[in-house]
Amino acid sequence: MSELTPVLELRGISKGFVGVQALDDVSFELHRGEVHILLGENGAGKSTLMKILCGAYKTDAGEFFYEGKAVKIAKPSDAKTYGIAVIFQEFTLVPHLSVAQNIFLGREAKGRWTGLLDQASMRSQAQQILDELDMAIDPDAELVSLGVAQQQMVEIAKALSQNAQILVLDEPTASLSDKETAKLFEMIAKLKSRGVAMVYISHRMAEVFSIGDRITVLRDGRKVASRFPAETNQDELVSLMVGKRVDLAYARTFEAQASQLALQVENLHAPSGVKGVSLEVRVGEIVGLAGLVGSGRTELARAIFGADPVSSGRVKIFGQLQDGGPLRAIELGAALIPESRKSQGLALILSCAHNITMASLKRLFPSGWFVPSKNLEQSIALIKRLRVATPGAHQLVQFLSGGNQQKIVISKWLSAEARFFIFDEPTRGIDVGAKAEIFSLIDGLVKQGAAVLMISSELSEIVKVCDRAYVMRDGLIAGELKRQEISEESILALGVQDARG
Amino acid sequence: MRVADSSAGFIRQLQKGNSVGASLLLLVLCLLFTVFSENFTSAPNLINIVKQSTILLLLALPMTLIILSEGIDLSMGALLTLANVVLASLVIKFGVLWPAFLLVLILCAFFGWANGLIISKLHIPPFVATLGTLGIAQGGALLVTDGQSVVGIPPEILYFYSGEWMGMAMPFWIAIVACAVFHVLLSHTPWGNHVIALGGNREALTLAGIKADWVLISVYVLSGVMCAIAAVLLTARISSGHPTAALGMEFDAIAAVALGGTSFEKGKGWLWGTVIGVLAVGVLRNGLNLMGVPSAVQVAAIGILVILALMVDGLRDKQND
Amino acid sequence: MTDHSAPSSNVQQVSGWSALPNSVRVTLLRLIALALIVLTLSLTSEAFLTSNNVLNVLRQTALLFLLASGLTIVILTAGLDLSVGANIGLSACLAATIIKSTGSISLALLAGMGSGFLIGLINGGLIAFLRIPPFIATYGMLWILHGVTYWFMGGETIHGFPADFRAIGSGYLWGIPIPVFLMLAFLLVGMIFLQRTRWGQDIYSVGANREAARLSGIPVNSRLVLAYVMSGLMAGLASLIFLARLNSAEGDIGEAMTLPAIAAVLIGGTSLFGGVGTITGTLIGALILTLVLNGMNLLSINASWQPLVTGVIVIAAVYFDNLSNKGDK
Amino acid sequence: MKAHWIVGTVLVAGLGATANAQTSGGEVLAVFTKNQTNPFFQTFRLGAESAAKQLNAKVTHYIPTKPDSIPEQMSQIEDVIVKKPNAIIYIPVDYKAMVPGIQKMNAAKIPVINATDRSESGEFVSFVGASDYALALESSRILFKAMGGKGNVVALEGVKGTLTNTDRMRGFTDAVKQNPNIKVVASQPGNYQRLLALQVMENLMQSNPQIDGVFAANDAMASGVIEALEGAKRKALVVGINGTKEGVDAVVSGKMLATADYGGFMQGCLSTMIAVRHLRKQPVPKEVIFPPVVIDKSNAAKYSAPVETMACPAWADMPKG
Repeated sequence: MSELTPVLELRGISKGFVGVQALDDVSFELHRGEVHILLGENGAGKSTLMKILCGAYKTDAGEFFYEGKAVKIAKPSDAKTYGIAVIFQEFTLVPHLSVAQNIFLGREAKGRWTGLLDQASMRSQAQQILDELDMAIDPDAELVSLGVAQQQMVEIAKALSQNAQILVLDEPTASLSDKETAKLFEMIAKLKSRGVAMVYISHRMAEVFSIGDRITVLRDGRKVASRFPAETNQDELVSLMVGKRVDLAYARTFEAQASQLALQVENLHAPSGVKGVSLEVRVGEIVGLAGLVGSGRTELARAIFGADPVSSGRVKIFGQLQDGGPLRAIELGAALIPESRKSQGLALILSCAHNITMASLKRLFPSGWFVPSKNLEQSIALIKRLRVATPGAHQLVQFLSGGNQQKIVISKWLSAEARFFIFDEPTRGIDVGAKAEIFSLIDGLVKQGAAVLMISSELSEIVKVCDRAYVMRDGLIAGELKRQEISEESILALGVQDARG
Repeated sequence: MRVADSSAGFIRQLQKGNSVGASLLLLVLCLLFTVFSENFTSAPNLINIVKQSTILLLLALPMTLIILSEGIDLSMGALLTLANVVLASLVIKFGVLWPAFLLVLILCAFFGWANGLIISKLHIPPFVATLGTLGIAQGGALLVTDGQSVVGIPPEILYFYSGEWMGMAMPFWIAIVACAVFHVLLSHTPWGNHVIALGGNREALTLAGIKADWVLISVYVLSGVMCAIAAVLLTARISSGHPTAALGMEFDAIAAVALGGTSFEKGKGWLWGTVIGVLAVGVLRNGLNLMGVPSAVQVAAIGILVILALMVDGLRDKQND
Repeated sequence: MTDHSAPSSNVQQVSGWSALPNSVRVTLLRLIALALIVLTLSLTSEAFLTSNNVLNVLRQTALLFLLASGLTIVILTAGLDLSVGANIGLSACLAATIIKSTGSISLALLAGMGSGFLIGLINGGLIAFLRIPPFIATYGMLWILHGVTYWFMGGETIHGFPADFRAIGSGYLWGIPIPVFLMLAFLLVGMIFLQRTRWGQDIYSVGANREAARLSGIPVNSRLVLAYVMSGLMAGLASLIFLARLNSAEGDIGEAMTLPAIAAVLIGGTSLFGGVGTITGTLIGALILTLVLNGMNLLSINASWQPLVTGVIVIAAVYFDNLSNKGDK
Repeated sequence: MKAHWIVGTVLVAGLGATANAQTSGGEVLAVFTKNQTNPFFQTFRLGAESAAKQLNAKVTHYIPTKPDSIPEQMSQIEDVIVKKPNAIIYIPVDYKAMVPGIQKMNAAKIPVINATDRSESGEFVSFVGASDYALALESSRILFKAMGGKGNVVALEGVKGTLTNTDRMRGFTDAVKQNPNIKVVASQPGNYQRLLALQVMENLMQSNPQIDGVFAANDAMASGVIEALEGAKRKALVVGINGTKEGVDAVVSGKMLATADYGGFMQGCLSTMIAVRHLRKQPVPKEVIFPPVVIDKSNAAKYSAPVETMACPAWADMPKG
């Protein structure tokens, strides 16, 4: 790295919200043609720093230097003038506009005097960018018709179309398949050669070391350290992130033997994308469900739980036929901890107590007569058992952290005395510290005679936690891995067979 | 290269079944009435339908944009009534239309601006804000006229409703121009994309460097402006100002927009669907009048039309979601 | 909203206004507003605090509240019911016809409630099973009900009912108008249903997050139908009180009540987005609205001001709610 | 008196048959009334149907789906003109706002009989109605006579700005002038609606402890007032106008002092007869104003027959103004 002046430098950046100091005196340098990895747990201030970079938030203190000159970045248009573009995890795309319209939102090409949209030039420019990134996407297609991965690509094309000099990528590979991730890395390399500076936010160690030129670690809003990849290793980075020496993830003792059959799925077909799946889960087991994005794992989980309609095949829970909707599954002792907590798992504007007993009112109050004090007792007992950090059972769930919200969802199912749990990406959006707690919780469930089917995109989690694992590909089971056969390579091998061919 | 973007758009929207319900019903109604009442398809009657639907159309067009931006405007009917009585009084005082129309235009634009302000800056949900301003406009109309209707409109104002130009009735031309302007605004200007983005993903708009609040306010100002234009037509039609002339018309406009396939969330909608919705209601009322169907049945028929159309769209959504 | 008095475990007490749970704040805010209005009115018009006027205000509030209470439950599910006014029209006319033909009051009460129940059932069916947006479904039903009432009544009015039937509308018990007792009964039923039954809790869950409720095993469709049936039933019951009160039935008897009822619910702090709101709030909302209109009558302010003032109150109520919730963010 | 009517009708039917059979029957008449809910218009429609049956003409009713909706009645006029009925019997929703509609009917050369509300302008074959002024004057006089010419009186007005309300209140105020020590303590609008009149009366009773008499501009408001009085356990003499069944019953039961017969049924009969006679080239009067007839305890029985059973009297017996 030559000692040129950095293309962008932030000095002494601080930003606080009501009672929370999100960023505290953070300085950060970015050089041309460099991929600067930003590592940190959720709540470490990464997303706040990003929002400041793109002008969405104003800073409480600190200065910005663009190529050495002091500048002001207070609103999105400022960021644009300095060629800063941010790609968020929640896409900033409009469902019912076309791809071209999305890419040029706010920068539409207009006829000089008419002020009307120059549809043709917008379409051709969009096509050109898409071709450059060799994405097979029709610029006229309505966004809502594209898959998640394609939408991610449009998001990136949108940033590049602003011939951004500085690109901020927030966990871009979270929902990309390996093929697409490889293509993304190629493009990053191309951009590096063009001198584009990139801030790359991720917590996937493999990525950190494969494309990172420099790594900065944030913890609790403060910059903890800056390293070159060569100088450091995974363990040191994690300890910097978490602050205390902790073994990487929760290591599970596998002594429990499987007994009663909890789930039997026979040749299940569902219009949502399940094409004939058979599997089983026994009490005392944590069975992993691995596979790439779009391989149908969530669809399978929702079909088993009765959330989506089933076209053929059979599902049995604890030996009884699951032929109804979620209510039937719950009666049979099943539980679904959905992928998106906020939109499917919780009622954010209601209290913890209300959420915890939402699925067990019939059991707690068979007569229909609701006793608030009993409801409160049940909630407080579970809040204590799962050590949920909340001022009280009346606190609205929207004010809890990601990890605590997930605990509330789990308490909901414990209150419903479920004995077969389907976890869909249980640790998404949860910081490393809380992840370990979630896993110990899951392990506790299994030890107390429950069965768990766990969907996860983190291969390391599957390896460390599961007794057995199924790998799905295109709506089918590609293969089953026994305990000793499970490894990141074996999962990838089954998951991406045709991709590699 | 595409031949004509809008025609492809038109067909693409139809294929997507955006407002199959309304188009189907419009077709069925036309066939039904052509058979059952001989002078339904006569030229004067068809012109009648267009003339009678124009005022509702002038409200339904901006209402489409408002609903596309995930808002709603309950104050339109009351604002149109206020504009009607103020326009009538001013026209009588000035003796000529234009200065009066200008003042009414400013009044309505200000009213729309106030709606937009209350919603964006005071963070009050559009339903509540416009329910409140509905009362304010309604009260204003009563206060201005003290309950009396305003009479003595100079005859040349009537030209806008009953006059003709190049063989077609004036309202017809006004309707055509309004549809064209709104089509261009919505599908051919950056502003149009911003309105859809406001409903689809407001965060995306702000991050694209556009002031979402201003887009929202501009939509409500446009709604006010259209009320002023509709007021000219209404005043010409009833040759007077009446303190309750158009109360409740906003609900008919919202129904026409929903009939046309514009949904209440996520900025999904189609301008021409609304035009079909307005025509469907106009044809129904006209046809039933021609057949001399008892009024009680007419009243129920409108409700059934709305529910039937939405059922068709509802079931279609169910299939493909 | 569950009760807010119980002890909580590891509590860092955040003192002051924002510590109170939201539902308490909403109610407190309105009680203050209510007190202010009563104070100003009693100072400005000597006729205000007379027992006659107080009873008069209570009776008028009762009529508005009976309609608004059913609506509250519907709005809690993030829905809307525009057909309540027309529901009253049809139910009242049905009941009136039955009283006139059979003379039996119990049958008439049954007919009124029955028709309200049926209308609610149809509304619920359209919204839950046919997935028609509530605004449009109930707007369509509004027209259909009017059509049926006009066809059924043919422009006639039915008037003159037996004294003991009319008592439920204009009679007194221990010096208090009977509709007030019915208002308290509706209040109690509403509170018990929402706070003390699991179906009430489900209503809040469905309103707050419909998909999460479904995935928690709550039969969302049947809860929605239940909400609209209750709204229809309460409108049916209210129509009987209207009938008794007016001693005659005509087509558009309840038509002018729909928007004020929605206003009362909004002023009462129930949010249109569902999941937040209480029946007591709606009662206070109805009281505030009626008091202001009564006050304007007593001060013989031109009647044209009434819609204007109602509009301002609706906006002000929701604005102050936003302010008081700002503390939480 | 009743028997005589029936004989008369038979005579006329016979006469009608032998009249020069230029258009001996089957005329199509369009009857426009204001709304579905006011019983007065229901009696008018029944009168028209009964007369049409006698003269074997055909009657179709056009009633706005939204009560008293000006734009809607305008649309109904435009639609009906397309069908070219032989004659139109027309009660305008608003006597000033509907002038363009009447001009359209005249332009279409369709004979129009104006009934109940005298329209401000437009050519009519004739006008049939009662004098609101005279009716109000008579019923107010009876009220004040019963009050012994002194005491506090309250007036419940109809819909502000309507012709009927202006004339009726003029009649009331003239009657007050003729009784110097009658004191009008309050005059508030009840919009001809029962519920509103009831609530207004309740409020007025608070601020006026002593009310001896109440003048209500129509029977519906009168019954609202009676309910309010009973609710507050107070006594007062009440008079109304229109002579609807409800009003007559109240007079019979003694709750109401008197009402004035607005003659809905008779106006329906006469205007239809005039229309048919005009079409059959028979002489018709230019204007028929029913003499004010007050219904009090003495003659109430005669008027309490249910409307359905009534039949139009013969042309000869009709009051010819």
